[in-house]
Amino acid sequence: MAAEDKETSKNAGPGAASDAGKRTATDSPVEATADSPEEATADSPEEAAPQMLTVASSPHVRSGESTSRIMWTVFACLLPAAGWSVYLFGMKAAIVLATCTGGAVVIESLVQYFTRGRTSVQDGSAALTGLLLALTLPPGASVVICLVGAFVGVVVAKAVFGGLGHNPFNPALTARVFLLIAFPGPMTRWPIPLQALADKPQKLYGQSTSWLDAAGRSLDFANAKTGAALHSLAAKVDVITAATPLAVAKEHWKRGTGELTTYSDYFVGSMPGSLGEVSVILLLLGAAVLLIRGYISWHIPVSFLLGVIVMAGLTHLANPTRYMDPIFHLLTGGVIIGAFFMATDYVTSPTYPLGMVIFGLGCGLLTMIIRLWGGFPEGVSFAILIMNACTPIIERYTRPTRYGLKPWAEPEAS
Amino acid sequence: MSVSFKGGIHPDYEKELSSGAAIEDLPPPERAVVHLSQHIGAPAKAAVKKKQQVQKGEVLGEAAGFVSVPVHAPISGKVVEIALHLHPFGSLQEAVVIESDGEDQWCELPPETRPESLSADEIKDRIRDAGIVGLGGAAFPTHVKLSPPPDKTIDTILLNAAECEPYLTADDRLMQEEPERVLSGFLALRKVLGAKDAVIGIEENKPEAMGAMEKAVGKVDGVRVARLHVKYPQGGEKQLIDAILGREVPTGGLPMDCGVVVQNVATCAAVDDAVRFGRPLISRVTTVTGQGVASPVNLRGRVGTPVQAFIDAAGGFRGNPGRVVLGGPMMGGAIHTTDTPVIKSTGGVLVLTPEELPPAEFDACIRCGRCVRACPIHLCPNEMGNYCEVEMWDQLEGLNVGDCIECGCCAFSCPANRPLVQFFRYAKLWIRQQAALAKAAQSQDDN
Amino acid sequence: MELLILAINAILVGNLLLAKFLGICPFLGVSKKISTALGMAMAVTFVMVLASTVTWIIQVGVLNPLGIGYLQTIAFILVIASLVQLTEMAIQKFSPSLYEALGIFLPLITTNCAILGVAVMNIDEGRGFVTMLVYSFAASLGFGLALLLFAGLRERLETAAIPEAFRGAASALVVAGILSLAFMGFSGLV
Amino acid sequence: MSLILPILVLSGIGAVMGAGLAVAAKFLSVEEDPRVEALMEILPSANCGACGYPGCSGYAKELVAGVDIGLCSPGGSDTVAKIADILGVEAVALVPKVALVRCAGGRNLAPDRSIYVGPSSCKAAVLVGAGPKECRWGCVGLGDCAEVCEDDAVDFTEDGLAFVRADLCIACARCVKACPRDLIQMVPADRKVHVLCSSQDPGKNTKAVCQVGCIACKLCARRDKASFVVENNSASVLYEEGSKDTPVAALVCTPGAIWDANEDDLVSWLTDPARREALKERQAELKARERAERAAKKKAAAAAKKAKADKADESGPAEPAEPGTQKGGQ
Repeated sequence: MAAEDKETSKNAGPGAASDAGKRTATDSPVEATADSPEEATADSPEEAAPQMLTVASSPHVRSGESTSRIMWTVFACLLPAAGWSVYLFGMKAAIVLATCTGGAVVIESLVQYFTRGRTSVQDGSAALTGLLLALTLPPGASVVICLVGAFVGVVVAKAVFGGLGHNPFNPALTARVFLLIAFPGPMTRWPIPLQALADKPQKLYGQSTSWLDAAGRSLDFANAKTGAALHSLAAKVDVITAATPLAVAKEHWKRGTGELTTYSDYFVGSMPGSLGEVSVILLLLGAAVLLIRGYISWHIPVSFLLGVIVMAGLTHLANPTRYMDPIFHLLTGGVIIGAFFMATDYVTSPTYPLGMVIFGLGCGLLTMIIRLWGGFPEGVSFAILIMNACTPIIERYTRPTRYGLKPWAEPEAS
Repeated sequence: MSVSFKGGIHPDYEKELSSGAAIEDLPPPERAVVHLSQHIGAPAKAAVKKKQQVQKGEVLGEAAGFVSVPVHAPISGKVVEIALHLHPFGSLQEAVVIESDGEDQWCELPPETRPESLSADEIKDRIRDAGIVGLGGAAFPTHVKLSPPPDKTIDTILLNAAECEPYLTADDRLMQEEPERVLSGFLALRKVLGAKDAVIGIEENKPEAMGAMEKAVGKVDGVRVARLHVKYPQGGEKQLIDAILGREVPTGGLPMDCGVVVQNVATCAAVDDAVRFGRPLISRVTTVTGQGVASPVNLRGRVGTPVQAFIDAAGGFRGNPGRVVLGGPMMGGAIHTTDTPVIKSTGGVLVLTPEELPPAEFDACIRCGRCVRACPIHLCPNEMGNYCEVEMWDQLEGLNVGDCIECGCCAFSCPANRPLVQFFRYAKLWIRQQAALAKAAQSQDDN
Repeated sequence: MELLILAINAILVGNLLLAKFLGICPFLGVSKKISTALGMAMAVTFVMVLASTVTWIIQVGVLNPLGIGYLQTIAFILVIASLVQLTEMAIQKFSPSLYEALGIFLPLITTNCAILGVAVMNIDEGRGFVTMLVYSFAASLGFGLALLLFAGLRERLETAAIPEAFRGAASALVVAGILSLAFMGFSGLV
Repeated sequence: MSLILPILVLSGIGAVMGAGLAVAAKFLSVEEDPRVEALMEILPSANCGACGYPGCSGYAKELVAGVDIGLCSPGGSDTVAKIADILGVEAVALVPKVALVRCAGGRNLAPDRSIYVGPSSCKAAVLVGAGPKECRWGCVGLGDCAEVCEDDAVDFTEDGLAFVRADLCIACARCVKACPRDLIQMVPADRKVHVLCSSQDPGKNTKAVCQVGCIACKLCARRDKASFVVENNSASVLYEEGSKDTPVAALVCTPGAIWDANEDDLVSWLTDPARREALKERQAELKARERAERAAKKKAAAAAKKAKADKADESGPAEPAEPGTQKGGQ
């Protein structure tokens, strides 16, 4: 019976709400009908003594929204982009996605098992963390790296603080930054998308193709500049990597060489990069769903992008030869996935509109500062993490103005 | 074009369950348990003795102070007991128990008059003597609301006809069926206050009621009907004032601090009875509804009738009742047993099935901010809830928990199902206790 | 411009706490509340700037001319200890509540390696007087920034259901670690 | 020279700094009672607040100002003696106390009237329709007291009733403040007889909701006026001086709301129905014994009267020498 379910699922006090106690209470004289309880039960089963009513604080209805629904919706919104990355990078991407997501879920279950905590795997936050992490990794990342990342994300960045809702930093980004610093080599080896390999062998992302020639020569390919040759080359070597457009851009102004792919490539993702940064269109599609359904508000993404545009725009205007234009910066790297999926993480971003705007702007500006002048080509993860750290302080000073402070003058006085 | 306020939520209104059911009279109970504490303020003092014979409408309890009103006999019969009885709020309170003699005979009432012939003070006296309180749920004595301090001018009186609580349709039916009565009471109240403007705020989802009221208002000077956006808690006093007049009630203040008095539909109808016929408040319209009752109805029932009688009149339970709520689902209180008698402020009996009930467990706050967007007072329920949960009271300072109106929007919208309203109630209690302690310490220091 | 770069470097890139890991003791000790952290940050700023100035003068004006630079450490400690004593007295006088809140960590500024570290770094890097001033001030600002961010995070963690094993310093150190990771993003800047 | 110079320089720096500090000390000196420090050393540092001051340091400061030195119950008499020593005042004897939950109505004896859904906290539960328990005075059993107890002294019976294990209780009184129904009282640890009910409802109402509630029949107070008092429909033990344990008063309590530690330990008293049966037997025994005593007395009185009457046969109708209602002594 449903009431029976309620009874067992009730919040149990410390040894207090023992079921035995509850059941004895059910046939208390107060709750029985006018007839004695025995008589009532002697009647047909439908006429049995009524179950005790439940009491709870108002409100007695809920919106039906739940944490797990939110998490799984975000998860679903990321799937198109994940799928596209599998299409682009093949099995490598699939393995990364599966290892990270699966690893995170398994590790979360273990944590839950050992701590008997109330964080539950079913709420989807672990899976989401894993998926987000996977989308920030290079397609060729090894299984070990993925698992280490999943562990850092789920355990170090979340379980240590008491699970979902208490983590001060975005778990996926913490894991990514950890991996980036712990495994700088593998984390910056960006395979070339298979499609790009086939279609445009000549335009290998601003890289002079001479290194490919060299590689080809060493493998007995005299001239590796044709698609067919490259394909067979690809079969010989494990992976062909190239720098991401951002890294190229950084080198570009240092050495004054290199040439960049066109914007349309960024949009559809035919560029080297992490799983999730390659397809802007599909990410935007997922983000649009979230925005329309009200799962995220516009404040953080818009101000994030605004921060990037302003900073990139100003520097580009000041020195177009050294600094790339804003569109380039928007479309490359993790700005889109960062602005719509990472920075908007409820737990680690401010809750109040003004705070969200400050947070977003901060993310945008820091991203550009690190990109333009820092040692790393990509700054989104660091920027968001740093702003995560600022969140409590931002939140403290951006609380909404409560009702009742608007002055009102009596008509006579005014 | 409709007006509204910032914040709020859109729950499932479920009004169609009972909105089509015309008001029916619930037969007077055999035994009425009339609580002496039916309103905010000092409970009434018992004015009858055991075994005394009383007529319908006779005073059972005298007002004990200014913020208090008398309580009247809802049926004629014999007083069998004056003792502690279960109050709808869950505790035991002193109540007068009357056993019916079946006559249902009115006691001697003041002569019938026309409201126009009475002075403002006379109307106010009649309202107080009739034991009229705010029937919207708060049960604040109406005559107190009608007695602003001399330095405050009331320029507007609002009729709160929003009935924003889901499920409830009592006010809606009352306006459809007896618009003149409501309007007449409303105008009497306006006369007492001397307010220039009178606005009737009705949510858009009650077109028939709006039509009826518009028709009744006709060309009465200075009275208009305002269309309100359908949103909860549109019928909250502060939200109504904000929506219709764009004014904000100052923090810690009353509506009269911004020149407004708000009255409820059922209150106005009761006022009309009191002013015109001198009849005390002994019955009211109550919606009996929810998936848990067989056929939802709107009933005019006597004060002191057990809840079970209302449910029986609605065809009894359908299946197992999960929870019985007096009032609406957002702000109403769950009762422990249906033997509980109703009081003046019981505007609804809502029976929820076990399947409908929100889950029992709640999770950690994920800081999604839905509660912040929903809060009509623009507080920070997320932070407040987190601090309340771990009882970090010092951190609650500056978060203005005391301003919370307990409308339930935050808890409604919370995906983690956090019992935020309950947290805040406890925090408020704690703050009150601290204030009392501080006051005690202060007076000790002074001595 | 150079001074600005130096300042940015001291605040973000070479943050005393998050990049050089100096002064961890007060970082963990007095970062439970934002207000206390703010007080600590100001006390450290005061002592750091003053101590750097005095030690610079002693080093450049007394020790170096006399050829007894090897006395650096002991002389500096002497100066810092006296200044901390002074600060302690001042705080106790003017803000007893802050004095209470800081507790043992106030006299412990003496052994706060960040202060001595900055003083010694100033000498080792051969900074001039103005550069020294700017660096000390910026470094203490960076210290304060990290302390403040950390205090905000810890205040939030107060409401968290942290597992028994990680309560207190353990979770705080994890936060500090992640914060440090995040600040590594600034490396290579300027 | 190479040795003297560093010494000179260091002394010089030291002197300058020292002088500066000396000057500063003059302007910035803050008076502080050294006794506060000493008191802080000996106070238990539990910061429990049993003394009513914010933490041990708060109490130390107030002690110097001259408040009651016998407030630190966790510290016990030793601490009081040390405090007295430091302050140079007479030591007072500190009666060791323990916390006692004044309710014996678990769910088996005082049932719930509905199923509470919400945060697992008594404070929160009593806010929902005055609590799920039928008795509005009784233990809700969701463990607010256990939560604040740092010594794990609060335990629960199977029927969700809190009780304090006296051997673990350090008398910090945290639980007293935590209980929203004010059920917990600090009682002298050496007392054996306690009323385990706090209901202030009329006996009729109490009886309806709890099998072991005090029905305010005043039998106990009639036995021993100095030790029991019945106020607001609620019996309680007067723990002040002059009162004493009165086992027979515990015995006469009709619903068994009084617990006698001489007979039963707390856990078995609260959980074992046989103990209540035993009480009933003892009550019957007592009744029988007293009846016999009364009868014997009456007999003796009658005999005496008869003898008296025999002696002075013309003395008219004599008053009854023994009021029949008089109960036996203790």
